[in-house]
Amino acid sequence: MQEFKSLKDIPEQDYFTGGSSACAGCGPSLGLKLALKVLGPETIIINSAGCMTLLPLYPNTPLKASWIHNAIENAASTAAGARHGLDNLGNGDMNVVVYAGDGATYDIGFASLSAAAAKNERIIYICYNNQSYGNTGFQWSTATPYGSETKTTPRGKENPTGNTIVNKDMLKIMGAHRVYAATASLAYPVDFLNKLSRAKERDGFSYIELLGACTAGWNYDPRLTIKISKLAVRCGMWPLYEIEHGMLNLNKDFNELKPIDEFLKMQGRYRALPPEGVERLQELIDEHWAELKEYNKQRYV
Amino acid sequence: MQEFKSLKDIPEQDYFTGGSSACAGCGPSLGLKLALKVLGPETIIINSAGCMTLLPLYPNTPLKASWIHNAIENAASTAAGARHGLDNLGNGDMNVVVYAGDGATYDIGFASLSAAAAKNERIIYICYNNQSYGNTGFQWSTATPYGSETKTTPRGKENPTGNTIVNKDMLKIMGAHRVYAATASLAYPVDFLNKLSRAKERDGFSYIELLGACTAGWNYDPRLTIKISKLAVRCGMWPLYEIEHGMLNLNKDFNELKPIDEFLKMQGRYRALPPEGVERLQELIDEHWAELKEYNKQRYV
Amino acid sequence: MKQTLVTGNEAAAWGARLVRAKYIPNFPITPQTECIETLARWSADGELPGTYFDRMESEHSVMSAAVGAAAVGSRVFTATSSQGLLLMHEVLYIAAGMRLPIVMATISRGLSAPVTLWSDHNDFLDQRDSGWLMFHAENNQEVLDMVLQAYRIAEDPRVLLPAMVNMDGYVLSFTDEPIIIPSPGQVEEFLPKYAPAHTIAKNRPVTVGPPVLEEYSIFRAQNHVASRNALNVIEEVQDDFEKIFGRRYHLVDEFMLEDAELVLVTQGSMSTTAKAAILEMRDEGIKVGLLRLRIIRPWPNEAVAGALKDAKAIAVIDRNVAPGKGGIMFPEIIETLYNLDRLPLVSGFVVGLGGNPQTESKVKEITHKLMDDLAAGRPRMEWNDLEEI
Amino acid sequence: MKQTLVTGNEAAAWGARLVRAKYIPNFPITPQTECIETLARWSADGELPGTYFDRMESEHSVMSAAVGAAAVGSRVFTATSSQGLLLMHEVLYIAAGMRLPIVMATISRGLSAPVTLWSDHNDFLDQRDSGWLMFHAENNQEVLDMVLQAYRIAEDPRVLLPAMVNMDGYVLSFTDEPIIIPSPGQVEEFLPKYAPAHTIAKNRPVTVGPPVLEEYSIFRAQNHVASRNALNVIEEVQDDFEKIFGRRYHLVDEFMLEDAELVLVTQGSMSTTAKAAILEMRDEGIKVGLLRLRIIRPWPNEAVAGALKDAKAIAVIDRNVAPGKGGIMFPEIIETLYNLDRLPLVSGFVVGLGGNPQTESKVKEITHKLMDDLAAGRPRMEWNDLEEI
Amino acid sequence: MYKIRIHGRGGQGAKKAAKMIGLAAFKMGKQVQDFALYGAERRGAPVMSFVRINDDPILERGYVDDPDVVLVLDRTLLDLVNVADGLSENGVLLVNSEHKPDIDTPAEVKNVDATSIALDTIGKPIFNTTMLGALAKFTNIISIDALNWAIEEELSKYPQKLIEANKTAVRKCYEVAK
Amino acid sequence: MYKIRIHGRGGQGAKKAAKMIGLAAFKMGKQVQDFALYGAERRGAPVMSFVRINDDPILERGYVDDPDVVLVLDRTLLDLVNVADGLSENGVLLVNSEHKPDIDTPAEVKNVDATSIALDTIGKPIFNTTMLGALAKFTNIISIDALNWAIEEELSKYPQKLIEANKTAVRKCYEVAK
Amino acid sequence: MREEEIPYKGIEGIPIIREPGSAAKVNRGSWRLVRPVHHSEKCTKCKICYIYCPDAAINWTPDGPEINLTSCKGCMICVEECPTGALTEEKEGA
Amino acid sequence: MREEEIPYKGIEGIPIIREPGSAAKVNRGSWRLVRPVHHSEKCTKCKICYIYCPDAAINWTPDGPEINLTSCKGCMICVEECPTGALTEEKEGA
Ligand SMILES: Cc1ncc(C[n+]2csc(CCOP(=O)(O)OP(=O)(O)O)c2C)c(N)n1
Ligand SMILES: Cc1ncc(C[n+]2csc(CCOP(=O)(O)OP(=O)(O)O)c2C)c(N)n1
Ligand code: SF4
Ligand code: SF4
Ligand code: SF4
Ligand code: SF4
Ligand code: SF4
Ligand code: SF4
Ligand SMILES: [Mg+2]
Ligand SMILES: [Mg+2]
Repeated sequence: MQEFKSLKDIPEQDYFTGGSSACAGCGPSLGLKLALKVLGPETIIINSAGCMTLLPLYPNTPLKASWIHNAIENAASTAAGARHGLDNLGNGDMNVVVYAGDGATYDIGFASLSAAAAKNERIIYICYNNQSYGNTGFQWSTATPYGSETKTTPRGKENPTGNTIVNKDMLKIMGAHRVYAATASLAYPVDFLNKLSRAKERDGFSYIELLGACTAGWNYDPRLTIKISKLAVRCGMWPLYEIEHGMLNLNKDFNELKPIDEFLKMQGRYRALPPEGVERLQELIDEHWAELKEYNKQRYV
Repeated sequence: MQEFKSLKDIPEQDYFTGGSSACAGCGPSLGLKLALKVLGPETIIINSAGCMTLLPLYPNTPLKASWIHNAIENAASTAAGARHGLDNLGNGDMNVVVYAGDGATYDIGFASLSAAAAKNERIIYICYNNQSYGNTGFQWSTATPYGSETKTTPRGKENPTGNTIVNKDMLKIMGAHRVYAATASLAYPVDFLNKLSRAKERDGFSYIELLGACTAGWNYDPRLTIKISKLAVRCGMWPLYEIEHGMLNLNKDFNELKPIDEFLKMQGRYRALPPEGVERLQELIDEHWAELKEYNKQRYV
Repeated sequence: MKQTLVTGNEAAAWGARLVRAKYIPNFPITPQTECIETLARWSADGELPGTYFDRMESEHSVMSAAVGAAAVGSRVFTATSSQGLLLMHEVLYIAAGMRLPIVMATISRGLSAPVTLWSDHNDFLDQRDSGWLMFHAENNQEVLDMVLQAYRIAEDPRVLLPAMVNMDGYVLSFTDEPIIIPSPGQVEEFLPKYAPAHTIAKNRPVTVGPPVLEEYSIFRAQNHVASRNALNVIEEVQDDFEKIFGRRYHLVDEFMLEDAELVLVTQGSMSTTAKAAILEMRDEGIKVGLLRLRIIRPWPNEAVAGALKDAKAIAVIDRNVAPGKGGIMFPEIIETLYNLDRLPLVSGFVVGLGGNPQTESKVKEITHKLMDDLAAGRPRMEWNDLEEI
Repeated sequence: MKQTLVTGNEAAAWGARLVRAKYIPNFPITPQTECIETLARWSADGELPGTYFDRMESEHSVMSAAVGAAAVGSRVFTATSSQGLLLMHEVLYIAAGMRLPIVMATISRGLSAPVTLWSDHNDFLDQRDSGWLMFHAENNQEVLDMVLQAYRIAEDPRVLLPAMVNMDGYVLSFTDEPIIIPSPGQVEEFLPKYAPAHTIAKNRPVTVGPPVLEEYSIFRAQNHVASRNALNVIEEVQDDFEKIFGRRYHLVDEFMLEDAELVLVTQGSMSTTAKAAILEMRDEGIKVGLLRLRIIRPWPNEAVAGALKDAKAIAVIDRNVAPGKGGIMFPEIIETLYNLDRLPLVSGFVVGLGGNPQTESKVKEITHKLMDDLAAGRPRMEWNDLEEI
Repeated sequence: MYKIRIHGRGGQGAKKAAKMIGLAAFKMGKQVQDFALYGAERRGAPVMSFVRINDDPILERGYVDDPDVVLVLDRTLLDLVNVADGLSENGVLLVNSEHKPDIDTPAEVKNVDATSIALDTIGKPIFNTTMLGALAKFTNIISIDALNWAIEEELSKYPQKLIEANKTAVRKCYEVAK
Repeated sequence: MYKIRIHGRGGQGAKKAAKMIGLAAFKMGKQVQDFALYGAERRGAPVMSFVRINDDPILERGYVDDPDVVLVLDRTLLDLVNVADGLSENGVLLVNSEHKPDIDTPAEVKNVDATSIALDTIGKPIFNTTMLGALAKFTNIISIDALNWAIEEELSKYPQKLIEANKTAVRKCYEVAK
Repeated sequence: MREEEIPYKGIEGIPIIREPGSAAKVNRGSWRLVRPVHHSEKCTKCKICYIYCPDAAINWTPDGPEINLTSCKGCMICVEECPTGALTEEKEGA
Repeated sequence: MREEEIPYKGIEGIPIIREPGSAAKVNRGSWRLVRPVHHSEKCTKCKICYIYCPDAAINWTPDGPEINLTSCKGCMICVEECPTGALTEEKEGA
C-alpha cells in the first residue's frame, strides 16, 4: 500500500486538467483531482448526475482516466457492472471508483449503494458531499445539515430555521453494512489520499465521504474553500474518522472543538439562522463528537 | 399504550378473514392477522408487491381495513403520501402501516424506506421477512441467510453452499437511522403486539421486522410454521430485540442457544448444505448473539 | 384582473397555489426547480395554509407519495422533467389505473444519453400510453389556465384520471411573461373542494390496487372511456371558465386555417414563433395556417380531422423522435386523416431536438419545403438542425 | 440437430448461454423468473464458464449494471417483464443513446394498475421510443433464434444498439415446445467474439455519457440512422444464419397473403392461433391472410407496405392500448399505408389485454366483422373481451 | 390433434405429468405442446395442466376445453371441479381412485389406484408419474418405452434409484389398469 | 418591437437586470418577455440575458440576435465576447466603464461608470440595477418612474433602505449619463 | 364491442374493493386435504389455536374455538399447536 | 436534411469523448476577475498552492509553481493558502 506522510509525498502526476465548467474554487472538483493522483489513469470514474457530470462537456474532458455517467440513481450498480465486466475480460487491475454527490448517494441512489455494499463489490465509492443537490441550484438533501437554508428549505415567516431535519448519519449506516467507511476533508489531503490508497488495496467495498465545500451553494468567497474545509473539521461539523469491522478510529482528535459559530458566519446559507438554531446545531455537533470520543478505538456500530 | 401480558389479553376482534389465496400455513398472513388486532379498522395497510399482494383478489379481500398496493419499490413513500394526505384532511388518528416483504424492504425499496426513516415520518413499517422473493417463487434477496438454497442461488457442482452472501444486518442499519427498530416472531405474539402497540403511540417512524416463516419457500410442512418460528428464536437465527435511541434491548435472552442444525433440518432449503456450510452459519449466529449479549441495555449503534 | 410578470415555472406554481393543492411531493430537476422552489418559499412564508410541501428522495417516490395521498382523497400537485419523468414512469401507469386525479406540471427537456438540459418533447410524449390526460401549453398564461382546468377535468366523476400539463423547458419555464393571475375566490368558484367517492376515508375502508383476473380488460377499457369522456368535459368546462375568467380554449388551437392550403402542425412554445412566421408569409401571399396540438390525450380525433380536412399539404413538425421510426405525432396525424374523402399530402419534420431553437426562418424553410413537396406530389421525411453533420 | 422440449424462458436462457454472454445481471419477476433461474442453475453447475450471474436489487439496477459492463466491452444478457421493464425505462434510453449492444429478453405481461400477471404487449411496446431494436417472437424456436440474431445485429458496427427480444408471458414463456438447440460451435461461427471500438478498455480511456450542447440532434439522428441500418443488417444476416442453422427469417412474417383480400395484422403468439383460424377460413373460401409484425424497431416500413398493398381490408389487432387513444400499432400501420395508390379499409381491434385468451373463434369473429366493414365501407374500432361489462 | 387435460392439486405434480407426456410423445416423433394453467398453484389448490400432441406443427394455443383425455390425479377434486367439462363420447376420463367414480359424462370413465401403486413401488405417493402408465394403456398415444425415456430425461437430476422406481410404478400401473 | 441584450458575468445580475427592464416596460403598458441564456452561469463566466418589449403580444421567442440596445455590465467582457453582434446603425451599445471604449460597431457607443455610482450610492458594486438609469436616459423605452416601481417590486423582500439606495443609484446614473 | 358503445361504469369501473372482508365468503376449504376436528371435552380454551390460525378460520366463542370450514385450508397449525390434543387431524373426503 | 440523406458516422456519431484531458485547451481564463501572480523570491516550494488548485491550473516544475492562465479561473485559493505571501492577487484587465 502506498502511504503518504506529508504533502511532499503526494504524487506529482495529475490525471485531471483545467477547462471544466465547475465553479471557480469548487471543492468537489479538487477532490477528484486529488483522488486521481492515487488512482491513476487505469481508473473508471462512475459518476452520478450532479455538478461533476458537467466536468466533461462534449467534446472535451478534464479527465485523463475513463468516465461513465449513467444516471443519477445508479452509480453503484453501474460500477458493479463495470467491475464484473472488467474482471471477466481480464482487466481486474483497473480501478472502479464511484464519484457521486450526496443527493445521489443519500437519497435517490441509496438502494443501489446499499446493495453493492451488502454484496461487498470491489468498488471504491466516494461521496463528495456538498450537503445539497448542488447542480440543480442547491436544494435540500438528507445530507443537508440542520439549520442550513437551501432553495427548498428557505427561511420564511413560518420557518426561520431553514432545514429542520437532522442529516442522515451515513457513516454509521455504511458502517452497519460491514464495509470500510471513512470521512475525508479537502483540507487534509494526506489523510484523504491515504484512505483512498487503503481502499484501493481492499478486496471489497469501501465508502469514503468527502466534504465538498461548495462556493456557490454555501455562498462564500471561493478563495475560502480550504479554510472552510479545515474549519468544518476543527469545529466538529465534519470529524475525520473511519469505521472498519465496526471499530471506530478517530483520525483527527482535538481536546476542544472550535465553536460552530465561526464556521457558520463564513457562509451565506447560515446567514439569519436564529440563535436557537445555532444552539441546537451546536448541541447536535457536541453530541456526535462526544460519541466519537467515547467509542474511539472501540466497537462503534 | 395498550400492553399485553399474555395470549389471553390479545383482542378477540379480528379485522382479517379467511378466503385469501396465500398458502395454507402462511406465516406472513398470520402476521398481518395479528397486527390488525392491535391496529384496528381505521388503518391503511400499504403493501409492496409480494406474496401479500395476492391477499385481496378482485373483487374480494380478507381485510376489514384499508389497503393500498402501489408497486414493489415504493411502500414507504406511498405511506408518507398517505400519512400527510390523512393529516391534512384531519384524519391524523388513522394508522398508516407498511406491510412489505424483505425483497421490497432490503433491496428494491430501500431508498424509499431509508428516506422515510430519515425524515421520521409517522409510519409503522413492518417488514415480513420470508428471506427471499417469495411471490416470484423463492429467489435470493439480501435478506436470504447464508447457506440457504433459493431459485437464484441453487446448489450446484461449482457451488454447494447455495447463498454465500451474509444477509444485511437490517436492524443495525435501521437503528443507525435513529428510529425505533425491533425484530418480532410469530411464535411470540405477545411480544410482537406489544411492539406494535408501542410503535402506534410513537410520534415518528418505527421499523418492525417479523420473521415470516414460509412453508412453500422454506419447504416444510405447513403445520410447522409456529414450531419453526419458535426455533428460529431459540437457536439465535432470529433473536428478539429492539433498538431505540441507539440502545439495545434483548427481549428474549437465553443462557444457551440451541444448535442451528435443529432448525436447518426441518427445512428443504437447507437440505444438502454441506457440514462446512452449517459450521460457518453457526459461527455467524454465535457472533451475532455474542454481540447482542454484550451490548444488551447499552448503546449498540 | 391582476397581471404579473412570471415565468412558466411560477405560473404552474400559481396554479397549484390557487387550486389549494393539499400535498406537494417534489424532487428537483432542471428546468423544473424554480417551480418547486417558488412553492417552497410560499410554504415557508405560510402562504400555502394546510398544504404539506414534501421533499422526497426521488421522482419515483414523488409519484408514489402522490398516489398515497390521492388514494386517501387529497388534492395533489407535483412537477418534474426529463429523467425525473422517466424515473416515475412505472408509477404513472399505476396512478392512472387507480383513477387518481393527480395533476403534474411537466417541464420538457430532452432525454439522456447524451445529457442535454434543453427542451424537446420526448420526455412528455413518452407518457402517451400511460392513461394520463396530457395537455401542452404554448405560453405562460396557458400554463396557469391549464393547471386550473386540469384539476376540474381530472376530478370530474366522468373522468377521474391524472393529468399532465406540459411546458417547454427554458423557453417557457425560465421566461418571464405577463399573465393574469386570478383571485383565489374566482378559482374557488371554478374548482370546488375535491370530494371523491372512490378513495379511502374514515369509516370507508377501500382496497386500492388489487390484482384482478379476467376483469383486467374491463378496467383498461374504463380507463380508455374515462379519457375519451374528458373530451366532452373539456369542452363543457370552457363555459364556466370563460364566465369566470373571461378566456376560452378549444380542443385544438387553429391559427389562420380558414383558407389555408398549407398547414403546419406543431406543439408547445415553438407554435408562437411559427405563428409569427405565418403572419409574415401571409403577407407574401402564402396560404399557410397552423394547427397547434394542445391536447395529446385524450386524442381529439374529430377536432384534428375537422381542422385539417381542407388542407392540401400538411407539415407535421415533431420536436421529438422515436429512433428507428421517426416523429411521434406523425402517425397519429396520418391516422386521423386516413378516412377523409380527400387526402392531403403529409410531410414529416423532426426539429428542435435537445433545444435547438426553432426560429421563424426555420419555419419558413419548412413551409417552402412543403410547397415543393406539394408541387412534386411527393411527401418527405426531413430532419432539421443537422447542418454540422 | 438436437431438438428439445423447452419453454420460451428456457429458449431465451439457451440463447444467452450459446452466445457466451459474459455478464447477466438479473432481478426476478413473473413470468420471467424461469429464464434467470435456468441460468442460475447452469451457473452453479459451472456450465457458464467466464460468465458472472449477478443478482441485483432492482431492474433499474439491472439495466444500470448492464450499461456499466457493456461500457467496458462486455457482452451482456438480461431478461425482465412488465413492471420491471417500466422500472428500467429511464436507463433503456441511456443504453441506446450510449450505443451499447445489450440484449434483453422481455417476457410480456400486462401493466399495473390493476395488477395482472398475464400477458399483453403494453409493457414491450412502451419501449418503442427508447432507441432499442425491438423483436417479437411467435414461438420458442424463434425466441432462441432471435436472441442469437439480436446479438449479431446489435453488435454490427453499422448498428451498435441494444435489442429486445419479446415473447408473450405464459403462452410462450411457460409452454414447452420442441425446438432445435444449435451446437456451441455453430453459434460461435455465426457470432464471433464481441470486439467493440467505442468502449472503455486498458490504455483506451473513454468518457461515456457526457453532456452535449447543440450536437444533441446529431447524436439522436445517428441513433435513428443506426436503427434504420439494422433493416439491411437483418436481411444480410439471414444468409449466414440459414447457412449455419438451416432456417431463415424475414422482416415481416407473411402468411397466405398472395391473394388475400382480408388481412389480419398481429404480433406474437396469438399469430399462431390466427394462422390456424385462417387455414380453416380458407377452407370456407374466405380470402384471408395474415401479416405478423416481428420487428417493431426499426420499423420495416417497406416490408409492411409491400405486404399490405393489395389488401382490400385490414384488421389491425392490437394486444395493447393507449388509453384515450386506442391500439398502439394501429396508427403505425395506417401511416405505412397512407401513400399507397389505393387505400385499403382498416379497422382496429383491441384484444387480449391482461391475458384474455385469443382463440380461433375470436379470430374468425374479427374476420367476419372486417368483412362487414368492407361491405359497409366503414371501418370500426372494436374492443374484444368486454362481454362481462 | 390429441388433447389432454390434467386435474390435480398444487403440489401433486400436474405440471410435471404434462411435461412427461409431452416428452414421451415428442420422443415418438410427434409435435407437442404442454403447459399449466397459471394462477394460485398453492399447495392443495385445484390446478390444471395441458398437453397437445399432433403430427403436424401445432397451431392451437391456450387452454384445452375439448380434451380427448382427462386425467384426475386426486379423487377429492371430483366434488369441486367439473373435470368432465368438454369431454365427448369418444373421450376418456381417467381418475386416480380405488373405485370407479360415478360421473355424469358421455366419455368412458376409467379408474386406477395410482396412489397405492406408487406407495408400493416408489414408497411415496408420487402418483403423477405413476398414472401415466394407465394413460399409455387406455389411449395408445404414448408408449411405455417413450414414457421410460421421458422419466429418465425429466428426473435426470435425481438418483438412479428413484428413476427406476418411477419406471416400475408406471409399468405396474400399465399392467394393473383395465 | 424593441429588443435588448445584456452581457454580464455570472454573479453580476444580468438576469435580474432583464427582469427589471421587463417589469418597468410592463408597468408602462407594454407586452414584454425576458429571459436569460442558460448554461454555465458560474460566477465570472460570461452570460447573457434578453428583453423583448412590444405594443402587441410578442410572437418571437429565443435569443435576440438583432438587438436595438446592448448593455455590457462588465468592461472586461469586451475582449472576450463580440458584444456588438447584430447591432445596426440605429442601435445603442451601452458599457459600464469609466472611459468610452473603442468598439467596432455601426451603433452608437455610450458609457457610464455604473460601478462607481453604485459604490457611492449603494455602497456595494450593484451595477446591474444602477446601469438601468442610463438605459432610461438613452433609449426612452423605460421611464425612471417605471424603473422605480420595478425595483420596489423585484426587491420587495429586501430592506426598504436597500430599495431606496437602488432607486437613488438609478436616478444618479440617469443624471450622470451622457 | 364497438369502442363507442362501451358504457362508462363510474365508480364500478374503478379497480377498487369496497366490501371489507368479502373474502370470507370464498371457499378455500377446497384446498384442504385434511381437516382439524375439535373435541371440546379436551379443550382448555387456551386460545392458542385461535391466535395461530393464519386464515382466521377459527372463531372464538364463549364455548371455545369454532372452525370455519369455508376458510380453513387445513394447514394443521392448530392441531400441531394445541397443547391438549383437543384438535385432531382427519382426512378430507375419507 | 432528408432522412435518407443523413450519413452514418460510425464511431464519430457516438456520444463519447476519446481524447483524455482535452479540456486543458478550453479557455477558462475568461471567467477570471482577478489573477494570481507568483513571486518566486518568496516561494518555499511547499507545494500547497499546487495541491489545492481545483482546476489543476498550477503545474509543478523544478522551479516551483507555474500558473496556467488558460485554466486558472481566479478562485484565489492558492493566494489564500500560500503560507509565505509568494502568491498575490491582481485585478484582471486592470
Ligand atoms: C432522475 C433524475 N432526477 C433528477 C435529476 C436532476 N439532477 C441532476 S443533478 C442533481 C443534483 C444531484 O445532487 P448531488 O448528488 O448531491 O450532486 P451535486 O449536484 O450536489 O454535485 C439532480 C437532482 C436527474 N438528473 N435525474
Ligand atoms: C419493479 C418490479 N420488479 C419485480 C416485480 C416482481 N415481484 C413481485 S412480488 C416479488 C417478490 C417480492 O419479494 P418480497 O418483498 O420479499 O415479498 P414476498 O414475495 O417474499 O412476500 C417480485 C420480485 C415487481 N412486481 N415489480
Ligand atoms: S455548485 Fe458547488 S459543487 Fe457545484 S460546481 Fe459549483 S462549487 Fe462545485
Ligand atoms: S410462498 Fe410463503 S410467504 Fe408466500 S404465501 Fe406461501 S407461505 Fe406465504
Ligand atoms: S389450542 Fe386446543 S386447548 Fe387451546 S383453545 Fe384451541 S382447541 Fe382448546
Ligand atoms: S387447519 Fe390451519 S387453517 Fe384450518 S383452522 Fe387450523 S390453523 Fe386454521
Ligand atoms: S504555496 Fe506559496 S510558498 Fe508554497 S509553493 Fe506555492 S507559491 Fe510557493
Ligand atoms: S486562482 Fe484558483 S484556479 Fe487559479 S491557479 Fe490559483 S487556485 Fe488555481
Ligand atoms: Mg450534492
Ligand atoms: Mg420475501
